[in-house]
Amino acid sequence: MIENTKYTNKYNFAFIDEATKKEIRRKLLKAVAIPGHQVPYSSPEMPISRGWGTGGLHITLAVIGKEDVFKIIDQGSDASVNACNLREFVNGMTGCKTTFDTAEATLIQTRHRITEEELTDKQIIVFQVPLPEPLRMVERYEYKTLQMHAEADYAKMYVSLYESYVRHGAIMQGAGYPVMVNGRYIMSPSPIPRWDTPNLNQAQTLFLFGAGREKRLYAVPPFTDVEPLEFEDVNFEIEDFSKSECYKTGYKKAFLDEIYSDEGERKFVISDSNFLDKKSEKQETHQYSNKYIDQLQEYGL
Amino acid sequence: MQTELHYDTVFDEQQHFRLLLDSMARPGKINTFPAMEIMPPVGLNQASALTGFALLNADTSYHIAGYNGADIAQYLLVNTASQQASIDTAEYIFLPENHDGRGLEKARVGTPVYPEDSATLIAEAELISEQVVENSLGITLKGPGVNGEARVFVSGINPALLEYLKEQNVEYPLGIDLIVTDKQNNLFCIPRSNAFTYIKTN
Amino acid sequence: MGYVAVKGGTEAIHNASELAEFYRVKGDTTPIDIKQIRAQMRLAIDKVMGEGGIYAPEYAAIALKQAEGDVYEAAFILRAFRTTLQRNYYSQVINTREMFVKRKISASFREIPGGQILGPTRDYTQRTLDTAKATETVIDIKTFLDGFDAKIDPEKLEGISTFGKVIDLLQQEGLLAPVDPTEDRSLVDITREAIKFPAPRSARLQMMARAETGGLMALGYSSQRGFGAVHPTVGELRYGTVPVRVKDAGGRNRYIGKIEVTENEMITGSKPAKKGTPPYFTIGYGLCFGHNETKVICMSTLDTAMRRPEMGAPANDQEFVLYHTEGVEAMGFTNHLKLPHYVTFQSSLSNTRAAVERNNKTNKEVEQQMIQMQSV
Amino acid sequence: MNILEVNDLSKVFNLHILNNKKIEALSDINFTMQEGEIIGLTGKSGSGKSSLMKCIYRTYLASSGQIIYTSKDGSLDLVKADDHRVIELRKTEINYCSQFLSVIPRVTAVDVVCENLFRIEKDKDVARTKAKEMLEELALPAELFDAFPVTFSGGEQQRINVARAIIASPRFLLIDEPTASLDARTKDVVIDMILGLKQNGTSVLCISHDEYTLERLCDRRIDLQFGRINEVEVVE
Amino acid sequence: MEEQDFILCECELEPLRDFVASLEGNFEVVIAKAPSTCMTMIQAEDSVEFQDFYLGEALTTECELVVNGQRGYGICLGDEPVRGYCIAFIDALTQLPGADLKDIEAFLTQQYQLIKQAEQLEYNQIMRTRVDFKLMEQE
Amino acid sequence: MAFNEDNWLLRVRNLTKIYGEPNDRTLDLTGPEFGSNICPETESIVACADISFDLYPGEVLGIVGESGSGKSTVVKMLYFDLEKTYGSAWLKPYNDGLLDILEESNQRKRYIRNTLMGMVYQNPRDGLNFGFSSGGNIAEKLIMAGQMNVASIRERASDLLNKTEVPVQRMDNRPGTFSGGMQQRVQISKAIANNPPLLFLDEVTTGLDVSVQAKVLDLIRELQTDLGIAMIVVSHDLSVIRMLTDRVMVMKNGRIVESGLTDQILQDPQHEYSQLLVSSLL
Repeated sequence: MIENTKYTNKYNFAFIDEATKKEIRRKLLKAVAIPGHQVPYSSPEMPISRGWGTGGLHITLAVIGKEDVFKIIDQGSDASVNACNLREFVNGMTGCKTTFDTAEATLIQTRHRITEEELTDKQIIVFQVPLPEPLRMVERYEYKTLQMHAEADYAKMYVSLYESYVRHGAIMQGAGYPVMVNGRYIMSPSPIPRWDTPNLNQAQTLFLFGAGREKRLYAVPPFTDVEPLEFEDVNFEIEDFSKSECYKTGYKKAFLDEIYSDEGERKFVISDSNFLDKKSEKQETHQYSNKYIDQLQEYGL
Repeated sequence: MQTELHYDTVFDEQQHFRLLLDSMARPGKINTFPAMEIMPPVGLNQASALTGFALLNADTSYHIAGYNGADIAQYLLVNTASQQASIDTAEYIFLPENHDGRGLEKARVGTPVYPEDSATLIAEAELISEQVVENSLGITLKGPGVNGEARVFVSGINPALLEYLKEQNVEYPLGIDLIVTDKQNNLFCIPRSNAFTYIKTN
Repeated sequence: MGYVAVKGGTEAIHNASELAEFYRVKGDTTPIDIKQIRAQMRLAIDKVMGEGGIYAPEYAAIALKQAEGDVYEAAFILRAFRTTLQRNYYSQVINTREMFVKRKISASFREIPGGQILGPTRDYTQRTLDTAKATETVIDIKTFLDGFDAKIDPEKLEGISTFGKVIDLLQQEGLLAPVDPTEDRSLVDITREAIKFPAPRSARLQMMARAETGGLMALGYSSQRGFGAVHPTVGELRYGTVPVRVKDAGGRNRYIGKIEVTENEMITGSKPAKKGTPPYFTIGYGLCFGHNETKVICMSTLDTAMRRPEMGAPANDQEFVLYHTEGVEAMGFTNHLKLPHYVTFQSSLSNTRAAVERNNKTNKEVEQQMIQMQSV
Repeated sequence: MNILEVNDLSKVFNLHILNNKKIEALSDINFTMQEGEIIGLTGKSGSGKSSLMKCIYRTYLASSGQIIYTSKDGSLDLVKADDHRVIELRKTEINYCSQFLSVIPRVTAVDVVCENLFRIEKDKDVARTKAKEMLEELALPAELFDAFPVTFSGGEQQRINVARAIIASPRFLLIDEPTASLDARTKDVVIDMILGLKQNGTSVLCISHDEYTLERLCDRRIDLQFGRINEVEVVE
Repeated sequence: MEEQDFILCECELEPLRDFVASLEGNFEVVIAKAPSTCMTMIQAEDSVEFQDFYLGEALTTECELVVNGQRGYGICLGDEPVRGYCIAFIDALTQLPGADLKDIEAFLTQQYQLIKQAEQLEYNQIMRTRVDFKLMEQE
Repeated sequence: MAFNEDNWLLRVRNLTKIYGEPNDRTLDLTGPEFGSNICPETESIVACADISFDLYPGEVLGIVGESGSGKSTVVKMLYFDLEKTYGSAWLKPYNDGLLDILEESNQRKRYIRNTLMGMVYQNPRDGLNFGFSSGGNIAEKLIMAGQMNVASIRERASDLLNKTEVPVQRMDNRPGTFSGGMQQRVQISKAIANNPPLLFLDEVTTGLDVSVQAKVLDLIRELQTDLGIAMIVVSHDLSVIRMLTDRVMVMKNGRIVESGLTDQILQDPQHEYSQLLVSSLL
């Protein structure tokens, strides 16, 4: 007679069963072949709440191998509680090495930021996407937004930018600024700040996006045109930090978090925690360059 | 027909998928599958078999066009549990060396709403190389994933197949994606997003 | 210092879950046995299984214990558990006509084949708080069970039978609407591929079978109250067990056990689709794991409602119904608002500051102009 | 050159809604008209003058016969011509001026007059100036220029109507009672204007009961009786 | 087949385990696939239009044994490794050419009676909740 | 400027819309002679059948008939709001009139309707997006035609609003805050934003106060003379037809019973139904 092994379930490597991993992988290849197009996928349940990075996890777990060095950030920070939780989960389910060091990582999962350091062609970055449909703000029904993408029917989207400009004197879209990918699909870059958006353009790195709750994944291959939506005379602009600097390092050329001290004093600090560490320790870093940041440079920043 | 015993469905699959992903994301980039102790039937090269292992399972279907021998179909069935299907319904279509692409006009190209609902071709070649090789086609690629222009040299691939591919990809985003494999376990990809030209070398 | 990440995140989350565990067990009480939960929290288990989309009563009990009785959380744990297991079998279609019936009622007829069998229901109990439950002992339970068993004379047992269905009678009489040949009858699996709209009925029924009961109730109720005008009658509500059969690796049919399900057929008088067509009855169908009558009643109401998108109420809109009754997703997303959003917020802050500044400037200009005009 | 050649024209109204009652309005109409000629149509009321004019303009569909019109681009039978062709001719060559102004609400007198001219003269101010000059000649009080003709008296409306018909110098003008309800002075102005058109080559078919007008205008007269031509009289 | 599976799935675990344990020693048992859990997708259909749909999955245990060269499969609902093993064992045994099935038949008959007895008692308790309209009207 | 038969703008042949499942006899068993457009055998509804006509540049065609006669169906199919059942249509400025526009892909149809056509619906909500400002609505149409400069978009929008007598200072307000007549003017501005050669008007004055009606009709007349736009005007109101159109088609039970010059149809109608229509309305 065998031993009663009841209640002794072992989890598969990378948690997700192999059939589902394969499905996600097949969809990823298609997503890469059609940049910016949202591919529906099964989106299995994870032991993490829907809306807390399940889509990112699906992709990470479908892609990750034993040799990968994994980094995860939330709002730019390695130490954010949700990032910590997911890091432990991925580590627990794969045994992969984890790191805070952007340069060391081979696979990075992120919520709401791209690292300040430029990623290389040896790295893959996976975005957690809460709302993958950029057209949702102009059309609430999915069957209609699907049709709009199918026909590249994007005038409404531009009208919403026009309306924002007319009402407020500027395009008020904050994070997650919609972009046109490869001249064909309008895509939500996930709620990254506008500061990060230009870094998607003609990058060296493969960008993968997962929206678990909405069951969509999509991709931007390296060296792909990614252009923020704008008009000829009303342009996309990045966040204005011209009057601020990191209170710890005095550095200006990075996305800054605004913080209030216990005394209510307003200060700024570099949002990317690993970059902040490196700057504090005066280590060498290789940042992204793009025309918007370069413009700041001209202001003497 | 026996199941391959030296293939790890968890780790080999993952590693091979990563190579496929890298090649699909960087059209024209040549990757090489590590040598494996698998024994595909005569006619099917290792790299095509491994590509099949990495992507196929019971939820998918495949078609083999122009190979001679039912044992290839059987081999894929036994090792992946994927279902054989006609060319107009299959998600993966395996082609031998020098296949002229005939019949492939029926392959799925997706719909405007779901362009990903389309076939992937896994076509075998004699040799894929970064340098000119004998009797090869020099293929120049342009588009997403390519920094400027990429070029690969392939022998054992039929220009008619490439013509056919162009034809099917005219109405982007509808189209099919191509994975080319060779006898040395090399592979590279031409996704539908890329435009390409080719010339006969020598 | 607000939400700036400190490298204490990892430790804090560990301590937080430890603290949660402390609150579960503090006070030094006896651990609740899984068997006890299964038996005494039967309906909670059924809800967890239904919404978790997995029939596994013991595991549902564990999840419920682990989640301190939070049914949403427990269902969620089961859903995640499901992801780790291969699906190796598809059952043959279960046949509710061979149900071992534990409860069977119809609101449309006084008498039905086999009679109205009330079964285990609290519908007709007075909902007075039974404080005796506070002091219940093992002896009390034994006394009850002995007395209960004694009510049956083992010499005069009625033979077990299965019962005909009310709707079969209506069907034979030709009162039910014929199948709409244009309806999409494909069988899809929404756990294997994302649902696509318009969704075939198979996808809608599957989504609802694992939807959150409260969400289904809210929308089903809205439809009954007049938003979309479905005025249904319960044709037949059943609860009981049905056998499950699969093919084994050798290709033979095998019985593998039985599952409890609740089933409801809801009859709705339909307006004729075309002139000259009789006003057939339409049937809305509901079926779920375990014993959950609210769920199947609302499911069958919404099944009918979603087949009439032209009515235009929320309950008639499949995208609205199916997306918003998906409990695990709804819970996750509503709770994700607790996560830090300071980067996104910073992005809006930058815009809003600039806009307010522009506005102040324009106001100042207008003010200036006013002053100038007045001075003229 | 003949601008118009009417052969064996007849018109029968078939009134389905009055038990298929048939009313014969015209029969055996034959006449020709030279380019630049002015022909007066006379006859008692009900003799078929307006019906004939409307058949030529295609407001009525002739029952049989031919109406050969020689346009700038060649000849065609107005009885059978394609609608599109007729519309084109109406916009470029043929103008019809009925007895009554068909009222257009909320358009000023000047703009009503200009309607046909706007098609040729894209500068609206130039067109309006021309219209005002014409209305001045026709002695329409200047304060009415920018008023809406709906409220005008019969005589005032008549002036608008005539001005409107002739301002764009049509090649072929069909005009019904151009001088009725006008004072003697204005009558002369209108007659002079029509004669002015003739100078420029316009052919005119004109219905009138006014002997003075007929005498001053017409090269020939055609008298109708019970829908048939009674007499063709050449005016010396 | 159906009846045998039914009995083995529904009977008490303890007597089943003891029974199989008592037989095991006489045979060469090779575990081809140790008992493990997986999922069974439950297919259902609506009762009027017979529209197929997926109701949800059920936790399932599967086990594959080779007994004296004869393959046997055990499948049952739940996380039940021992029961899965026992079903597979008996499945193999009952297919083994020339096997003596007397003991098995006796065991199955005995268990069947126990299951049926319990079921019938439950059924009769349930039938006590049937509403009797005839009685009502006589009152 | 000589008349040229090959110079048509829109050519429509056998345009047919049937709801439900027709059979071979459906078309033979419906129409004015049966007084019904419901097929007695299949219950399918013939909304309109065998509609053929040509429209020349600058010409205004009226479609008149009682409600349910199928007149709106015709324009809705041509504007791609409804799928045709049978039939073809060619538009000269699109590919020199060589391609049947009803067979084109959705994407091409969208291009055609945004650059070569305009539509004014009876209900402004069908033609305007009430979530956008009136300027935004016009912007939508301009953007679809590739205009991507906000300053020029706003300039063009104010020109259009000026032309249609909508106060330009209300350009950034949403149409929901406008009167019905003004909403209709905004809709017209939007419809003609890209100077289309062809404009559809579907019962545009129905439901408006008489004085407002007159203003809208004037506006349309002005557009005709100023821009030379060809139009198809659908109306049950003969006075609207008389005022606006050159030609008219009379429809009943889904069929054209008569067509001709507008004054001819109004003064010398040939078909029994046209005579009835004219006599009851004049």
